[in-house]
Amino acid sequence: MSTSRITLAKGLNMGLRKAMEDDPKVLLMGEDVGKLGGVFRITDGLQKDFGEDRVIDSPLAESGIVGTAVGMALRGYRPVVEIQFDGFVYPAYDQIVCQVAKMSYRSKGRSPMPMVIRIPFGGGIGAVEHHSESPEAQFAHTPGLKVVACSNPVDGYWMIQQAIASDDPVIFLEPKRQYHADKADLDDTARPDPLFTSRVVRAGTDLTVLAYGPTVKTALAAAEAAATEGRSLEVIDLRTLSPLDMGPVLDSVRRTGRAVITHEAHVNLGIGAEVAARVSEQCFYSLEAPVLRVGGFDTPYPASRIEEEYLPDLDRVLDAVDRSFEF
Amino acid sequence: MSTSRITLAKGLNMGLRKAMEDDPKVLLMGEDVGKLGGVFRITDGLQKDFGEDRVIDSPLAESGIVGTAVGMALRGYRPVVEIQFDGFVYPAYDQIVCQVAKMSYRSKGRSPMPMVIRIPFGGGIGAVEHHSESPEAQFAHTPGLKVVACSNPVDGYWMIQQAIASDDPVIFLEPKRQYHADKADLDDTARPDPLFTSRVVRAGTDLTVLAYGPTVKTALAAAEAAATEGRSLEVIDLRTLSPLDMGPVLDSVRRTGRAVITHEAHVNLGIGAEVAARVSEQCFYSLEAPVLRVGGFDTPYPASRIEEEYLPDLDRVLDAVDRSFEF
Amino acid sequence: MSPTPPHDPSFGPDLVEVFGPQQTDGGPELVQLLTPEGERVHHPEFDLDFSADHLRGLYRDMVLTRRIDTEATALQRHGELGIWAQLLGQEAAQIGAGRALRPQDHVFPTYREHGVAWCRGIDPLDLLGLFRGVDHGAWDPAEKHFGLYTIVIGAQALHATGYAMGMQRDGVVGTGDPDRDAAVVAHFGDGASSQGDVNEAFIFAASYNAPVVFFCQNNQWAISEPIERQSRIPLYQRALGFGFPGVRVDGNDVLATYAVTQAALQRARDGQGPTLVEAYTYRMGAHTTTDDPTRYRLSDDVEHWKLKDPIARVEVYLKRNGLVDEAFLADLKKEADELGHHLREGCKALPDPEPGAMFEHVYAEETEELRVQREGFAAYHAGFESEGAR
Amino acid sequence: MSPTPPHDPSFGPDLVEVFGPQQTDGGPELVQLLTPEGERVHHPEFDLDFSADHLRGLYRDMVLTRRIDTEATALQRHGELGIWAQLLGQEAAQIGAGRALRPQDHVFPTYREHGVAWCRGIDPLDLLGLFRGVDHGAWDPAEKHFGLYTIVIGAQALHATGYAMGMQRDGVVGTGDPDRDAAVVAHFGDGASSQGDVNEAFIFAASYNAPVVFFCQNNQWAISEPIERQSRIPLYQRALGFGFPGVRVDGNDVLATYAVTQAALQRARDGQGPTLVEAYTYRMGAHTTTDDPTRYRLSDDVEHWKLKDPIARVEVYLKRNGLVDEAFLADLKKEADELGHHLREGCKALPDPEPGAMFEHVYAEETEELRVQREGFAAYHAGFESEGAR
Ligand SMILES: Cc1ncc(C[n+]2csc(CCOP(=O)(O)OP(=O)(O)O)c2C)c(N)n1
Ligand SMILES: Cc1ncc(C[n+]2csc(CCOP(=O)(O)OP(=O)(O)O)c2C)c(N)n1
Ligand SMILES: [Mg+2]
Ligand SMILES: [Mg+2]
Repeated sequence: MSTSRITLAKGLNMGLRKAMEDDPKVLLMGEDVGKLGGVFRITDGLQKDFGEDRVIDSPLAESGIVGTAVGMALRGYRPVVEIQFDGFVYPAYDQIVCQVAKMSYRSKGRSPMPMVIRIPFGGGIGAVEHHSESPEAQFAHTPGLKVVACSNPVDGYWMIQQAIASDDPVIFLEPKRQYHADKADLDDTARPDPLFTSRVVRAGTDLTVLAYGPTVKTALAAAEAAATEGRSLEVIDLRTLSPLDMGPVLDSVRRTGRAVITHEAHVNLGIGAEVAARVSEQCFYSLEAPVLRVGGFDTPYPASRIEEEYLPDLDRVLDAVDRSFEF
Repeated sequence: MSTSRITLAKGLNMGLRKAMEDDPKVLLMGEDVGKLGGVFRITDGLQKDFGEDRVIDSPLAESGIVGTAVGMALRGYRPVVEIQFDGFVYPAYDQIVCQVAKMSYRSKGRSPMPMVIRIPFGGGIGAVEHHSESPEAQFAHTPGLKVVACSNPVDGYWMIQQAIASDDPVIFLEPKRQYHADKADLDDTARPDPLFTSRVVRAGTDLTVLAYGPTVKTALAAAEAAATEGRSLEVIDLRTLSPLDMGPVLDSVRRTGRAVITHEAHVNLGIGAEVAARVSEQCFYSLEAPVLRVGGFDTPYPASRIEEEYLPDLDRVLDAVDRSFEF
Repeated sequence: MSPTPPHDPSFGPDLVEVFGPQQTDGGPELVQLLTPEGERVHHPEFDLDFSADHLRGLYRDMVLTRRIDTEATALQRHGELGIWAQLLGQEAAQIGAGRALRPQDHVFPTYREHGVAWCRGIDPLDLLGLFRGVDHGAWDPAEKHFGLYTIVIGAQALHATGYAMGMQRDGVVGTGDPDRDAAVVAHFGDGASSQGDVNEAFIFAASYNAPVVFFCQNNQWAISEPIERQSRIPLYQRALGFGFPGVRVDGNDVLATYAVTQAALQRARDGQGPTLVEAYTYRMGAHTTTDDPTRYRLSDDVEHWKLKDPIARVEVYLKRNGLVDEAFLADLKKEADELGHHLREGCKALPDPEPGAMFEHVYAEETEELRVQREGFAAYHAGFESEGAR
Repeated sequence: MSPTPPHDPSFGPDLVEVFGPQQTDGGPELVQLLTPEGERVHHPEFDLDFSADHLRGLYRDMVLTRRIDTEATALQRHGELGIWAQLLGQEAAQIGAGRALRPQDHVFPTYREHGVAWCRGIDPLDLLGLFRGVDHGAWDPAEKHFGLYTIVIGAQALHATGYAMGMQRDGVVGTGDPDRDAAVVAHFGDGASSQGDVNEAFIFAASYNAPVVFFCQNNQWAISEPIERQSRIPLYQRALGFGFPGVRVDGNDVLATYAVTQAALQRARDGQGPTLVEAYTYRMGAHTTTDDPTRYRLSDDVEHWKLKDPIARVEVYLKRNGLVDEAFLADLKKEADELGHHLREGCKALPDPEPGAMFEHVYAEETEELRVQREGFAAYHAGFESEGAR
């Protein structure tokens, strides 16, 4: 086909449509995904075109949604579940952690769980409490789940299709504040990177900045700003959080000797902790400074009028870069 | 009073009894905590002595237990909730993470949550699936919760009382395979260490082993074995997982230059990740080797006949010690 | 081993009678004391004599509540609030429920209970902070006997039940002393009735006979999903399966809602346990100010419900019976205007929190690590300010 | 603003009738076809003609199921199993439910459904692995149309509902073709009825009219907690509040359980939606082999229920009506002994998994990081073995 200029929301919508066209076993399910097209309109128009049997408005119960999706997967379907907001995934946590994650293992592979759980995540949209959470570390700590985060429209289009095609359950994180933000050119004849890979999105030599989801944009902006001060930052979009694709990360840090990782989730036991632990172990002799972490503070998500102070931003990333160079 | 020789189960039982005697607002609640005294008998005899209004057998619903406990705490009570097994805390996860953890914050301190959630955790008892989990990292990642783990009978007695006295919600982890294992002398006139502190349980000079809950015993055994080979390991019982009490840890690692941390939870994003990240940052110039982690593998908990291969043991700890010295 | 049976027994009529079609007008079981046309009707179980003062009071409450709602909606349109959850059309349900409370009763609201908050004496300005993004609720729940708005659907139903269990332990249930006996109201919506937590609350409340009234405003919609997605039978009947009574009341009839809630509360205070009250009403506005209901519902339905306006019927009744005069109405208008002014000016003046406030009250006892983060942030911030922006 | 009402309306009798006392013998609503004394009785809704073959078959199933249970219990006592969940007393409930299935139906069991597993053709030896600790279930759920045992209470009720929704989408519901139309059975206990997941399953099943039979074995106990803690009214009535039928059947009566389940399944296969079947029975043994019921229940109760033994009544009926002879009984005894032998020998021979097996099937597509861990473990293990123990 051809090139189109799309938002992340559009990319996801197109990707879902493509996956549903390609495989009649793909079903969507969630609150308000039907006529409304979801509160973010990611499923816009899909119920109209694929019918109520394939785009299923559910009762208001997240455990029910994921639990019935488990049953549908056992029957041979490939359910794609939408959690309306990050903060509302927790009622489904038991089903995700004890059932979805373990089904392949306990059945010795006889009952795979090809399920995608889409979660709009992160802050920055001025929302009330429970609408700006970053729950990824909790899922990444759970063997049996795979966890990915897209950061841009083109990845949105490809990654959602790849996640649906995967025979493993995938927690699919979508940076909600990017949904309708920037546009990018999609060439839908291109060959996408494999799903579970990280990607260097800006080359650099002095320090490696690691990011995913909403903070990729922040990291790129920081690199841009640092360049004006003569510092060359390499930026890696992790894309996959479990498994981590450490190859590009280790390569980069071995070259730069310094790393900063940034995410919106709380620093304490966030993805940054794991990355820091691994980099520290595997680049022990290359590191000129410890891996520094810039994340949400270890407080509940604050009232939205001060969320910009809470969220990692360009300045806090640059501050960490400075601190790294002070070692 | 006087000295008695007690198991961990007995220490917890005595501690609960003492807390209930001291404060009429303390209530116990959970499945089978009444006549049965809990499946591990930790609440043995308490309903008989304090009545059904204070030791409450609940319907079979963990979200219901924690959710109603929130209401009781708002009414001025100090509920102590028993989760029957680690793997069954997840139905209550939403209430814990979204309600218990955030109540003080969102109410600007007007509605504190003095609640203790007791969780028998960890493996090694030959149980079927969902009975040997180590969910601590997920709670430690949640601001607003405090998370502690006891490792021995005397700590069990004191720590449960301190947790109940705390005005903050405390996830209280009890290493179930130690419940009826070793005995220790309790002097109930002693002055216990504060709750949120780590403790050096064996002094050493060559390498620091960090552990908590069930792995403290493993770490001590490893230190004993290493001593015969002429290696002096310092062992720290972390006791508190959120907050972490880094003081004794950093002191120790700055002296020894090497650290190994061991827990039963999955290595990926386990407590060890956070400790490794912090130690790497704060002891950057003292470390002679990266912090090495010995934990449960990143698989679901396996069938119990091979759980001993899954769990960190003396040999795997010593192997990590060897690897540390190879750096 | 599995022979075909000689005949296929089917389930008798008593097993399927619950499958009645959804009654569009609430059905015969709807408790009503004032018709949409403003006619006072009577009910064999739930009836009350309302004094003129009482009626005027309820009317005033509804008028002012609607004003709060329209002002807040406008404030959102003007960018002063991030979002607003309108209650348009649900005034009677909330005022009826709110005024049936005694001071010692305790309420657990959702994000839409502005009318109940009004009855609890909360300055409506205090409701705006959450929607403006300056706090998560500005009142003291213990002082006002009114919890913070709960956004996670259904969670508060369990809190309410636990709180009611606390009341039982405090000996304030069934003593016969009207100033002592207390009960709890748990508010939630039709959509919330599907959440595990709400159903578990039913179980705990029934099991412990807790003094709690489950007050469900069935406004027919959970965002874009109609009530039929949540239940194929009238919601009030859910309670029967858990072993306690359910009542469907006309939620657009403030008198009936008052009477039914009052009775349910008294039952709870007396130690007779929980009740489910289904206030049958309609969400006249959007789910919130960010919602666009034209995508999923017919304007015809909305028009139909306009005829059942909860305020208009009381007004008709009051006027027809000479219970209000021009002076009363003029005073009320003035009071509403002042309230509007208070909200508009007050909202704009609501201060943003200090950035450092985000570190406060995470714990009753701050941790050392959080202190370090807080101080680090303060230092960073200070340095940043002295340095100027990069 | 809140005047005292002139009279306190109370809730009418129709609102409280559900508060009947728990009927100790299951109450008049109990569907029964064979009394504890072995007398065949009839029921207006649920009745069937059972052929002699069918009756003998059900009897044989129960006898062998009980044998499985006693053998496994003994194996646990001898240290061959870590734990065992006995079904003693629940044979009729399980065989009745299990034999009502057609091959294309699908079952979601708890940890106690050994009798249903038997009906699904699963080698009982395959049930032991979970309890011995060598696996989490050895059969292929898709092949046997029987899920793995679910230990997290209630979780499987949702899986069953979703599976049934899948059947709807596959067009195997309501076609009228008996070999095609299919349904699902979700098993759970009385305690499980309190879990949010089970109640959400009711909601989803009702909302989508899913072909699922919720089969609740009310064995009166959830470990140490009596049924009264979970529900103050008969459990089957729970369904009515969700808008689908509930039936209480004598769970110690294999004929009645068969008939009721069969009817409920047919209803589901026909596209008429879910049913809750409450099989009223009793847990004659301990919760599991690690439980000590003397701490919390009276032996009198157990004695009382012994008189209702599910196997004895069929035996009496068969003998009284000359439907079994000595040869049949001797054959059955031999068959049971062989089964016992098979279990004892088989269990001891069950191999422990290879340690490395713990890394298998975590994912359909193994991750690079897990491969590294697996290989690291293998190398460590190999090195360790060549080195000898420290
Ligand atoms: C657990 C959870 N899931 C999803 C949401 C998102 N959400 C907010 S309001 C709402 C609909 C609520 O409907 P209802 O209970 O009928 O109350 P109403 O808004 O009509 O007053 C949804 C799905 C939420 N707040 N919490
Ligand atoms: C979510 C969860 N909570 C607690 C447990 C522990 N547990 C195992 S069986 C059981 C009682 C179950 O009672 P019931 O549902 O009546 O089934 P029964 O054992 O009587 O067959 C409990 C509490 C569990 N397995 N899962
Ligand atoms: Mg609604
Ligand atoms: Mg039971």
